[in-house]
Amino acid sequence: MLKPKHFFLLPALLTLVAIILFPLIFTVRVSFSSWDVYQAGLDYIGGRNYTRVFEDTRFWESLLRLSSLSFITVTLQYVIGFALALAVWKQMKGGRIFRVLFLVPMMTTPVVMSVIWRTMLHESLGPANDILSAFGIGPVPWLSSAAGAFVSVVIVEVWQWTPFMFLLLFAGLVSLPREPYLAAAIDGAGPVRTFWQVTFPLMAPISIGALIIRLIEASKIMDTVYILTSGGPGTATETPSYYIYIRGLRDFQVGYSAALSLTYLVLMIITLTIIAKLLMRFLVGKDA
Amino acid sequence: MWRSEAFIMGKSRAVRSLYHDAIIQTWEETMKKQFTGSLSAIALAVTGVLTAPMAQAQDYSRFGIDSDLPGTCNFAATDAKDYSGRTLNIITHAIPVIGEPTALHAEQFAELTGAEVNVVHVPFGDLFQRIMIPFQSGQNAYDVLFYGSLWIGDFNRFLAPVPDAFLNSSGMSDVTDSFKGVATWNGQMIQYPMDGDRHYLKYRTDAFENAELQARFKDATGRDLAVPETWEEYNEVAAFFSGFDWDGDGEVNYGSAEVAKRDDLMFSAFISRAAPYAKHPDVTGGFFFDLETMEPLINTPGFVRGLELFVDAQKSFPPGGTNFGLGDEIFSFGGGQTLMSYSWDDAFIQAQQEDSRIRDMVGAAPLPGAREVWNRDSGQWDNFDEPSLAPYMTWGWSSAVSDMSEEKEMAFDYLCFFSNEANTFHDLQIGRFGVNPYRDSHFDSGFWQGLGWDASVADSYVKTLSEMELSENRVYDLRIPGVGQFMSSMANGVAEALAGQKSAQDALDDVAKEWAGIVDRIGEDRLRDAYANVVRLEDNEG
Amino acid sequence: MLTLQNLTTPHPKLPLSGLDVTFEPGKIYTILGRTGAGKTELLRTLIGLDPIAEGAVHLDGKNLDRTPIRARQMAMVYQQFINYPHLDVLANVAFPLRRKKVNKIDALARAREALELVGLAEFETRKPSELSGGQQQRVALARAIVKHARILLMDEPLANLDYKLREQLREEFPRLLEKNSDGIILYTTTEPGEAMQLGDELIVMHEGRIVAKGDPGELFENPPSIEVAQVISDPPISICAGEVKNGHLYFNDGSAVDETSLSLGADGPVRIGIRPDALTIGGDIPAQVTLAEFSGSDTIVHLRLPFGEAVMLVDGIREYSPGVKFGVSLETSALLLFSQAGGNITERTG
Amino acid sequence: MTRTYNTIKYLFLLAWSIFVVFPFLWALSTSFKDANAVTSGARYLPWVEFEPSLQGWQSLFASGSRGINIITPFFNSATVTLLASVISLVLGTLAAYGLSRYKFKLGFIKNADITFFFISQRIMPPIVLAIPFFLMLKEIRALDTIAGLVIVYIALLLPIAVWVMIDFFASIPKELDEMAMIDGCTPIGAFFRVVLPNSLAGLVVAGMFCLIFGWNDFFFAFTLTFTETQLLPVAIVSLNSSVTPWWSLSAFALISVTPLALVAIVVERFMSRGSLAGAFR
Repeated sequence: MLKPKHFFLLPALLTLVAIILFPLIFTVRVSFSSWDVYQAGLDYIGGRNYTRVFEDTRFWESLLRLSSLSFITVTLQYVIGFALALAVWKQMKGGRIFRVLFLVPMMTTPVVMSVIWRTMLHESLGPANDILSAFGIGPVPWLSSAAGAFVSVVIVEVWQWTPFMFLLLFAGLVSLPREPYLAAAIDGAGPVRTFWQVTFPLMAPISIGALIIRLIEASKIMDTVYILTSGGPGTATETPSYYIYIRGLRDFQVGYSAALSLTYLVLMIITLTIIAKLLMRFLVGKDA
Repeated sequence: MWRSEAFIMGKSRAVRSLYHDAIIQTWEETMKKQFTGSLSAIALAVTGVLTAPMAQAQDYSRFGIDSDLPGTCNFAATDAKDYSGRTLNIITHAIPVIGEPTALHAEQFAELTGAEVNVVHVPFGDLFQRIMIPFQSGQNAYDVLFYGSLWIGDFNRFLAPVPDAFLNSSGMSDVTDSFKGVATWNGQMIQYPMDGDRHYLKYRTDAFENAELQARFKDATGRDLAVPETWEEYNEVAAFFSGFDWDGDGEVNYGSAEVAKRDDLMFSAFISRAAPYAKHPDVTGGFFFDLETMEPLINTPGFVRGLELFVDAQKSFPPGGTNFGLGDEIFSFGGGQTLMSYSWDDAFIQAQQEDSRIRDMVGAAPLPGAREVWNRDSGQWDNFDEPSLAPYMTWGWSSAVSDMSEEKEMAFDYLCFFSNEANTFHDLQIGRFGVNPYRDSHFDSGFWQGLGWDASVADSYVKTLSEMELSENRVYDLRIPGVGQFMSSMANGVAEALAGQKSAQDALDDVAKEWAGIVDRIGEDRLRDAYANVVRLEDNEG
Repeated sequence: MLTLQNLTTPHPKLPLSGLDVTFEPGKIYTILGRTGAGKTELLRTLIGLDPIAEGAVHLDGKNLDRTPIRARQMAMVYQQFINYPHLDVLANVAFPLRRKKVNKIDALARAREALELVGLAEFETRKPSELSGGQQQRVALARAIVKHARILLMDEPLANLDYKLREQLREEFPRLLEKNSDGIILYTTTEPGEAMQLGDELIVMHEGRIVAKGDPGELFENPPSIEVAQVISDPPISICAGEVKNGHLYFNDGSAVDETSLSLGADGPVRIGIRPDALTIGGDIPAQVTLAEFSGSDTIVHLRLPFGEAVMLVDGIREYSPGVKFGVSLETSALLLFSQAGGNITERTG
Repeated sequence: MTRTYNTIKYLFLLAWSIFVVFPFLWALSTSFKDANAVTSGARYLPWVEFEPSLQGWQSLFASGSRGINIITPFFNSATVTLLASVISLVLGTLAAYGLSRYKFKLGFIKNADITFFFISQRIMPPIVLAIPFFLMLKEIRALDTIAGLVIVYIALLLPIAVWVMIDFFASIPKELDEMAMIDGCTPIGAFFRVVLPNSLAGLVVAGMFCLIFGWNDFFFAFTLTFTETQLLPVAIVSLNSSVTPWWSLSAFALISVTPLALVAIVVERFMSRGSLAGAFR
């Protein structure tokens, strides 16, 4: 029976299912086929693609790389975003300009901004090394060493997405209730203690939401890697989605890339669920 | 005779801004005047008889050409066709390389024939999938395709053969044999040649001819400074010229700019480097594979040697050089940062731009060769007194018409128009267009001197290119199904070696393993059939 | 007439269990109980916001289970000040009328009237967020009464107001509710005083059940059980253990209660209820202050007595530091006796 | 103490601002360069350090072969993004409201699972869906059309709208909609008459995210169109030939950021008013 609640949920749910169902089923089906550049078709080759995934060290290495990459970038984004939000939280001179400014990087097209960053990090023509050389540093091998490339990707990701954290955390801060702060002030708590005892716990729910969403988005990291480093040097910055892209669209191994994707999807869902639960436990102190 | 590119471009820009208004007024009149003429031309076109119509005193200079030249698909002949109300969809490379001439000639074609021509520009890295997805799913997306000729192994099933009328066209008969070979699959021409590409060595003549530097080089190495003839020499010269400001412009210079970024055509840089060591003039039956067994040869000593030298060359790269894409390489050499570079014409042409700081300070030479070449028949290194060269006819741009197209006739007309005599000569002059010599008439030093090049530069350029045409030891791309997989696997192995993650031998051993896997998946016989096409070209049987 | 039959709800934490009660028009029912006793749940179930597991709600004999909320002819005032933030005060009050298709002019006129009644006439163009808490609650009240609903539900409407406003609004209630006097008014509160003052009839709830229903004064005088006794008085009645032995009442420290107005039953343990005003300062029962707090103009002193803990009500604001000792006396005629099970066994002679 | 704290704070803000702004300034400078200015090392000031050229900007507004004309792609992008965002916002808001106010149960599937289903759509890397989407749009003849892209973008944006709005509705006391129902609204009426008008802040944020992710998507716009329906990011890569045109890309970066920078100003308004996370606290 159709109730009002169905009126709310069903349009979106059915729309999404309608759009996503075919691609999803297709992907599952194609992952059991040998669809490749030389032959498009849904033959059945059993789990061969999955066996291959299992043996594909390049894929598993990219997963490991992704976990450190996303952990580092998201943590940095969170810490910096939080610090920025705290800094412009209270009424201050020029606060508006700062706040608008801090939002802008998020609004830019990653593909295009990565190109700009690439020009900035260009080791002989870009300003990054030019400016550092004024301090007697460098030339830093931004994109041609494994560590440099990793750091470059982190820098660009932090630049692009810290605004996201900033936005959510600032919005959260502004809406915090006043009473706990009065209580803390009465208790004579200093700013540091107030932060840890009042602000941080109150911000826990919004922090979790922001962290999870950023983790989801960061795990798909692709544009930045594609433009900045093409996964290199060697495979030093290759992430799973970039690897799937190479297998799927560059090599055109449609079947195999579907198997890679589904493996990746399952792993991500499991990992993110666990992370969400852990975050809940650490930040809120209860189970999700 | 030929004016400098900048002059012509300057003129064409001015003309362009004027002609837009003028054209609209005159167009209708022209249409009316030529109505009867057009009709007969259509009749001719429809019956498939493609002859140059009577030379009319028509002025086509508004299109940025000096004058219409005789030829099957010249402006007058195209003008005579009427495709109004019909649409041509074209996919091509990004602007400007190939993309700009595609769009330019599409505009002209639309104006001349009344067709609606849509052009989409795609960066190289994604061109393959943009063409392949519609092919595989049976979607008629594009009529005309511009792409890397190496993909013929994957695309051949989806392409329309070039009709006889076009095979006999004036432009086609002038195409060199090797580029006709590039366009041919199983004896049938299915690509429409419109570009000729190859790798060759570019170097700074001002450095090589500098007496002080020559002396210093001699002191340091005990050898006379000369344009390198082997890759060992290349590395040695490059290393010497790295890290100091030898051209006195205040910026530190380096020895070598190479395409070393994994997914950015680095595979062809590696093949250029490895070819002379791995391609033995007396050994037939396959360069990448043993045609009989379809065993990968990618980890044989010749390739390993090539990779070791590639790894070694990194010390002469400018900062960031190990992550250089083609664009960076062009900027680096064309901008005067490095002594040598080897890849397509772009860097050379960039250096020869009129406003370039190093104009006429560059020379072209064949790619270095090897004095030791691996002979896989005998399983040992053979010594050569004169370095053995193995010119790599690295993939050039090619064009084709989709077999699904419902406008094949118009599509071929467009391609024929694209490469008509006037257009080709116009396009060759503009470096950024990326259209490079591919017809016998293009190998003429006078033509390039007409662009304002020094005679010596033009001579070395033409000589280098035409010698490649004559070589009997050429290497072609791996034009077989799944070439993308093979090349990306190889590029990945090379990148790992370059990054020091693996030794050259280990990296290539792993590539060979992957290649064997790909052969298994795609099917040995299917690949052998395709590869035979390549081997025939390499063994000069094609 | 609103009848609940064996009303039981599936609420995971505070289910109502087996409520049987009838409410009659023209009366104000005050529902008294501690937080968590199920008062809010009762109102929410009546109005249809929370589901019913068993039993039924009948209005004039008609089962309401199929009646959507909007058609139940009920109005509600929440403990939180719920108004529509995007509407101004006048539009807020007119909102329910407009939903009932009353034409705009009439609706606004009636809304103004209601605002007049609650004393907010001059604020009609403000947004609720621009009003004080008390004013916001007056708006909510105006919106509830403007409908002339058959049933008006008020869920601790004063709980979130400070003392003064609470007093003020409470005194106004009879006047404000006059218009609804032909309907049923259910009014929940945790404050016995409020319940006594406003209610025509008092219902005491405890842990999802109705534990008493009746005349407020009577229930106060003679609470039927410990549960009722504890909520019906503020500060609450203290309960101490005791024993009846040989016709005499003893506290568990052995001290005897010499009171003839109580008739005692059989020997055995009993529980003795001490009203807060039964204790007065000055006497020979040694007492030690454990806590003193102010409630309005009174002081509530928590004492440790030889026979247990008890609460004493002292007029006026007085400072008593914890630990202070003094003697108190006990007005034994006001004692209540309960059985071990909690039933009231107080019998008075004469 | 406070002085030091303030100094540190302003230094931090300043440092971050420079970090944020620098790429734009660099892009601004680069957009006026040509190949010569680019290849002669890092140069910052036009006229002083290099001779400015309009090449980059011209290539974005030139027609046909001389560059790309980004006017049409700009409007295509705007149309697709706006349509997809509005539809996603409408559907997503309704769904989020349903999920935040009602309990759904279908077998073992409960609210949290449905919410997760929505959000999990964002976990899938877009590459995976390129070919299936292509085939799907081919079937419904929506390849290379605005409509086709809108359909795909809805799948991309709907999860974002749902996620933001669920959080937002959680901050609106449910008593508000109950009150509306008591006051005579149907459940649906309560949503439209009372909840929605008080959700502007949430809608702004959700809308902003939809616009950002829609406007900046490159991948689908790229794979699912041929020649007719070019979107902005796809148009710009038309210029990314073997020579990366630093100048055109820089000019483009500045153009493409403008519309959304205006969004940033709007969002900041709401953000500072404290009305984003909890309009009622």
